Amino acid sequence: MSINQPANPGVDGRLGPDEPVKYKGPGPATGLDSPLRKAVYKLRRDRWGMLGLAIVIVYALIALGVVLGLWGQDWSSTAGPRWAGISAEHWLGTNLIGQDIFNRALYSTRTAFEIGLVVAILSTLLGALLGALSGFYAGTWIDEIILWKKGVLDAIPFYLFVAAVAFALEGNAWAMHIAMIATFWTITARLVRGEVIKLKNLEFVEAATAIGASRMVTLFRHILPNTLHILLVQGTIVFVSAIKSEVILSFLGLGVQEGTSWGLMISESTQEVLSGQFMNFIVASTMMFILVMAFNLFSDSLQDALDPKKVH
Amino acid sequence: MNSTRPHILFSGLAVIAMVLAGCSDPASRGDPDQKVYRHSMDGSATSVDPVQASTVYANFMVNNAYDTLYRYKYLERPYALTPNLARDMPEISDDGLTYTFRLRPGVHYVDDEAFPDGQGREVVASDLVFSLMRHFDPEQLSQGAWLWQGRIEGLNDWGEEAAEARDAGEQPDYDAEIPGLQALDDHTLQIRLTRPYPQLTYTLAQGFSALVPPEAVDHHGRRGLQRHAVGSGPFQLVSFTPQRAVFVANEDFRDDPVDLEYEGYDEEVHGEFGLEAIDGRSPPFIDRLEIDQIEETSARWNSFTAGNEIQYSTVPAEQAESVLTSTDPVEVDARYADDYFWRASPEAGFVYMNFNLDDPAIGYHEDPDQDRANHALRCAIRKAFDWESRNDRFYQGLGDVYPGVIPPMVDGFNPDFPDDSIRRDMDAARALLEEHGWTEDNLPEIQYGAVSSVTDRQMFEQFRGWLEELGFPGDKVRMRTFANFGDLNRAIRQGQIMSFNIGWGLDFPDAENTLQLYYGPNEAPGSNSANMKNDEFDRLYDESAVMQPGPDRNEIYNRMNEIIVDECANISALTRTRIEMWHQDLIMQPDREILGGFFVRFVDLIDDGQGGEPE
Amino acid sequence: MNRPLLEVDNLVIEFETDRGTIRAVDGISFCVGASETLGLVGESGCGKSVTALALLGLIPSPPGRVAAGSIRLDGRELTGLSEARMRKVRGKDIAMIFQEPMSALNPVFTIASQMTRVIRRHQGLSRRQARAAAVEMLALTGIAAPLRLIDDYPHQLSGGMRQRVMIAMAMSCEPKLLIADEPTTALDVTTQAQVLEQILALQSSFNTAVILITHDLGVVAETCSRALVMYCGRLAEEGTVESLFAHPRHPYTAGLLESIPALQASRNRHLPTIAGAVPDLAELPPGCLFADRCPSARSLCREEHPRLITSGRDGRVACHFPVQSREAYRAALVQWES
Amino acid sequence: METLQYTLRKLITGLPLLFGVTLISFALMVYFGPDLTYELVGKNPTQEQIERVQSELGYDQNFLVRYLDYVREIVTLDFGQSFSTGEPVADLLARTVPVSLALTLPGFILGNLLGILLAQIAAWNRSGWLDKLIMGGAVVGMSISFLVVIIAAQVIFSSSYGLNWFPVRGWSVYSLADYLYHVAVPTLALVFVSLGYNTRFYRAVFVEEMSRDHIRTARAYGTPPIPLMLRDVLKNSLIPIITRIMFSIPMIIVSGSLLIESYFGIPGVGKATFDAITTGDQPVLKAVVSLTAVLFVLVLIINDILYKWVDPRVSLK
Repeated sequence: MSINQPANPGVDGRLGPDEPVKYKGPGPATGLDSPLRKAVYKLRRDRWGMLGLAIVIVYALIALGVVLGLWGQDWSSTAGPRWAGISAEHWLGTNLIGQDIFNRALYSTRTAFEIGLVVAILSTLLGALLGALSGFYAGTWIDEIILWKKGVLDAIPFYLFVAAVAFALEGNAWAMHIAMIATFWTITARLVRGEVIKLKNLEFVEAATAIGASRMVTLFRHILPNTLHILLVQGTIVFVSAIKSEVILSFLGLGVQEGTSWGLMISESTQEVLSGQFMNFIVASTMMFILVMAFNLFSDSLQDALDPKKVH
Repeated sequence: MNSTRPHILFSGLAVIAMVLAGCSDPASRGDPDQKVYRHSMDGSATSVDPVQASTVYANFMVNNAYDTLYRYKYLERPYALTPNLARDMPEISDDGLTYTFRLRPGVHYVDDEAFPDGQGREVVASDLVFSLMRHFDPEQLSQGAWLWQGRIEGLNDWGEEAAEARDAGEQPDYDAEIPGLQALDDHTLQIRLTRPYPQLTYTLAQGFSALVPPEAVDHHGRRGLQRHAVGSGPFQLVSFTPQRAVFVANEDFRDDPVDLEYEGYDEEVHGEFGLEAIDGRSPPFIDRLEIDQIEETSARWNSFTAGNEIQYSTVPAEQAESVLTSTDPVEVDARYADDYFWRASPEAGFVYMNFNLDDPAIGYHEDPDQDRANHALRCAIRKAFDWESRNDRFYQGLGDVYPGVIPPMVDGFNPDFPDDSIRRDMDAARALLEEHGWTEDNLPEIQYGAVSSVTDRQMFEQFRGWLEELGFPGDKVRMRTFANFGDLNRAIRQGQIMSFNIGWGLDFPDAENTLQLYYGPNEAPGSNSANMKNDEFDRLYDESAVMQPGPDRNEIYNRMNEIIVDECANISALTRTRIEMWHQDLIMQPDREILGGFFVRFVDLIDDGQGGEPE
Repeated sequence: MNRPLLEVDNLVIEFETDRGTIRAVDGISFCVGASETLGLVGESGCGKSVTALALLGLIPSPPGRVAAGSIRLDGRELTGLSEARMRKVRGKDIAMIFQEPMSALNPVFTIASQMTRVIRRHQGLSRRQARAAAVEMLALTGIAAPLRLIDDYPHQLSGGMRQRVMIAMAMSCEPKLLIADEPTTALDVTTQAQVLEQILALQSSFNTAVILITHDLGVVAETCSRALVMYCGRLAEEGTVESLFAHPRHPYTAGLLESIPALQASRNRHLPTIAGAVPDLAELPPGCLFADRCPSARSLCREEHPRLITSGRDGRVACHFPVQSREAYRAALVQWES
Repeated sequence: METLQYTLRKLITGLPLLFGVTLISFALMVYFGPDLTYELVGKNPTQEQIERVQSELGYDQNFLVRYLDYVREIVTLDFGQSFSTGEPVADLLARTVPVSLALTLPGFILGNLLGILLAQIAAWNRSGWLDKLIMGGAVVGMSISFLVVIIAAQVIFSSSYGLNWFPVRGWSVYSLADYLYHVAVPTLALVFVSLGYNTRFYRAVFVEEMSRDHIRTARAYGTPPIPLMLRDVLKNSLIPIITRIMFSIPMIIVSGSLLIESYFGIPGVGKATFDAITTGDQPVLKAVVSLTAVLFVLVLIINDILYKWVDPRVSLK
């Protein structure tokens, strides 16, 4: 046994057993030939998953609207009174310094998507790249180094690592993103590595090698695309993890540095709830809960649809 | 599979053992017959060594474990000095350069293994010589050397020799004779200054100047003294962690009966606290002093209101809403006023915002026109600053806002100082910008440095809101966040931050201590973090620095204050007010300020044998 | 003939899948007499293992369920039985041996632990007695030194040994019916024969009825008196082993027989397999399910589902146009292929 | 003997991990970490004083020298005293680690036990309404931020706006009653937040295990549900369970629950470490980092030994 154990239950705890087995129903499947079409078909039949997707799309539209300047622009104005209640002017009241909570919640949607997308895309790409290299060169020094890096990162407590990165970067606005990307890739890499090791012994890969495709072409043209289902699912999981981590990091003062976010709103609320001011807390945590929940539902059904071995 | 049982049993025991180990030490609860005062502080002292007594918290520890030549009177406000270890106030030569101090004879250090026979020896004048020299020994990492830097004849030279010795790996020569710092005999000390320094006596009331016996430094080392004290103060330190300090009364503390009237007792102000009980008796009155250092406001408040834990606390900001019924004047809700004594006490210091005048975008500029425009810009920003709102949102409306940097609690405060620098006037601000050709397009980006915490961020966003009203585009007001105060402090001290909020705690009740914040030679990395360099100001500072207190000096102070305001070097100032509360079985008037830390020796408890609440 | 030990009547087993409900077993009826050995033959996926699990009430539910039919053991209805009562049947009245001796035993418990648990549960013996019974049973299955291996873990034994342990465990409560699901498939040839012999020997000494599930007609020929042939969850043909081998009536049976190498007269002839694939259970065609692979299928076969008809003395077959003889089938096959 | 040899071998192979963890942490936390200088120099320092402090703090040395110093400290297990408080690092750890353990263990144990229990119920009722209910609850639990759980728990249980049963914050524990009083709300929050993840994870493990042939065998021989789930399924699932639990242990010991400790103002090791990072208290950081690395290697070893203990097929090669 090596240090390459499923070692990081921290990020989302979804490390399943290595080889989940589904019930093998009688009769081989025919009819739907393309796995992708089949996945889309399955996905569309999953009501909860579709509900999740619909909610995610609504949020994405909200975020897009903020980017386009349609709404949520007045998030920083301090013109309102302190801790105003719900009114026509301030739909969800104001915070300590008179900022409109509704506008801040909308603007935070954009922040959440920015963090989620940046971290999900980059960490998944990094995980795919390193996982693929590690799997393709399994047993060589390349693999060893990548495994070592993974082991080391898994061994450092997550929040301490992020804090250290944030301080090392002296409050840089991207410190949080960088720290998350630097830790979240390990799970993706582990999954991709396993898949690549399996795939590289399959016929079509051997065939590709036989017709003289270079190793890199084989890896990136023939093997990596076949790990797409892992990458998609991991992407959604990382997205959720990133949004959730942001809240905690913002509370610790390591999170969002420009603009505002649900995490910052919830952090503000930590100083308010004991004085009986709950608006910031309720609005931000509800907005976030719905998005995370929707993403979780979507992620689950995506996993069901894409991964034939998924345990139901 | 039988073997699993012992395993489970074992792990169960292990868990219980760990849980119990996680419990704090209950032994400190003490004997019920003792008078115990359980104080709380809102921050942690990081050291009890006088050379590092730079914070309120550390000073509090040092004041109680060690002796200083002078202290502040218990009740008199504004703060007034009185002899402590010294027999009387110093004799000062006519040129103001030579100070002669006479120490009380017969004062002893507490017993400690540092002394040859374990018995505390007498405190002598050469101990103060040694204690001040320590500040100039680089190995000791003094945080207080700046108080005497270049002031005492020969002390700086000795410091350089000490540094050379340390670099060579040798001990510096603490027996060397320093012309300006001499023990004439065991009880007489003479200090000769390089130039007059009227604040010298004040510095000898600071924890930095507490008397440490050389034996203690030899025996415990600098590191040892961070957590262990060998002093002659009213209390003896028993144990110290960053969470809790425990003292017991110093049995041999000198006989020094309290003259309540001399200490500044005023029936009207102090009448309800029962202080007459200590008149004529000799401190300390309590047997044991426990100080819980609890940064968590709610934990402190809970512990205080629980009744049997800490007996003193300040009211946390988030509780102010429910504790206070009015902020002007301060009124406490009967639920609390019935159970506790309380006092609204202004801090000995203030918060303010500085502009970095070395930054050409907002500060001094070679081009006179640009220089004037920058000046106008600073003044406009100051006019846009809404002190009322700042006070209301962040200080529960309890703060005291005044122009300039001379706070009300020091001599030299001018109540008639024009207050237009703290009055918000958006029209005038906009007009000023327009007059100097500032437009949305050519306004510079305002960078604001702060620690990444919720409150700092909200303060910034409030500030940005005001600037937006003034006409700044929102993206031209940016916060540069720092992960911790240390990094922010470094950036400020290196002149990298354009504007920032900061606070100042008085080291002594003299406006010199705050005016030096704008004295040119104190520029970065010194405490002149605005990097103001004004020739007239510097000249006046030099002039006033050698003057004894009095109306003449106050006039100069007033002029200097005007210069700061005219330069628009800062936006100032607000002195915060804290509500202090204590249990009614205590006989005391507490004071959490660095100047007031001497009060604990005067604390007594109503002795009803039960330790319960009084009538 | 006495009342049969096991009567299965019109058993229907359905599974819910992503693509709708499928019938894994569709209306099967059969009997097993006391101490009889019945072969259950078919390709993998034809429903034979599902049938066996149904006898034990172990259809994974959901997604599966016994939709209709009855299973009676000694005249006692098992289908409606509560889970708790059914557990008393499992291992005691009906025991089962599985295909994979590698995985069918729990890897983290010793042989002794696994066997004594079964024995104690059904016979109420003490730990010590149960252990003695287990040792005795292992000896009966031809394990030379049972005391040596009883405290071993399954992975320490060879495949043949493990299957013997499995048999010992099955027989330890002297069940009335033993279901052996492909008991020899995973073993090498020499071991196969030994294991089969062991089952038969124990069967006769304990008077147990056996259902032998296999895809290997050779095994059936050697061990069984009667056999059922299943195809796509339905009964294709039933009969005594002699008549099935001599006169297969269903083209599927005939096809299976043709594909047994050992029974081929001439070894250099090419070995016929049954062409085509099993139909998708979710989208079953009307008519005979074997029609697409059948050399003698006619239009009727694609329209109407054939019903079971009696054939011979006590055989049954579900075919519109039963095979007349093996030669006739071969001829039809040659013609169909070309 | 086999175990001992294995342990020694494994310790040696753990060296690269030790090296990596200490190097990365050292670089991030210590070398590029916060600068304590200006905390220590006083109000109007001279340039020499600043340099003196920097040299005292070791900032003037190059990376390699400082790292090697660090390695020497690890080998001699002498990390000296905290820069900020002068407290010996060993004392600091001895004071804070037990608090963290006492704080997080009940929640950790309960969270895992309840997770296993719920997962067993869900797995046994797979696809039934109970399963759907439990798994639906798990998704909801997973979707709520830890911080939100903590705030909500505090408002509900510890504030005058809720039940006001427990202390808002703090940790003044002198007796078992005090302990239960202070640990209740943190435990509740910890259990709530971990339960969703745990249940999902364990259910997946159990469901997979239940599809194994030997479980079918056990059922075919009449094993009742409770022994089946608690003995056959659980024991065979122990490897992923042990892995998950074991690898959480270094995190618990070293970082406790940073969030709980920060929010409830509890002087545990997580808070102490975090404070050390924010203030640049190098001796504390160095000790904690090496403790983490060593614990991690130990966990790897113990983990493998436990594998062997629960699964006779595993050999320590």
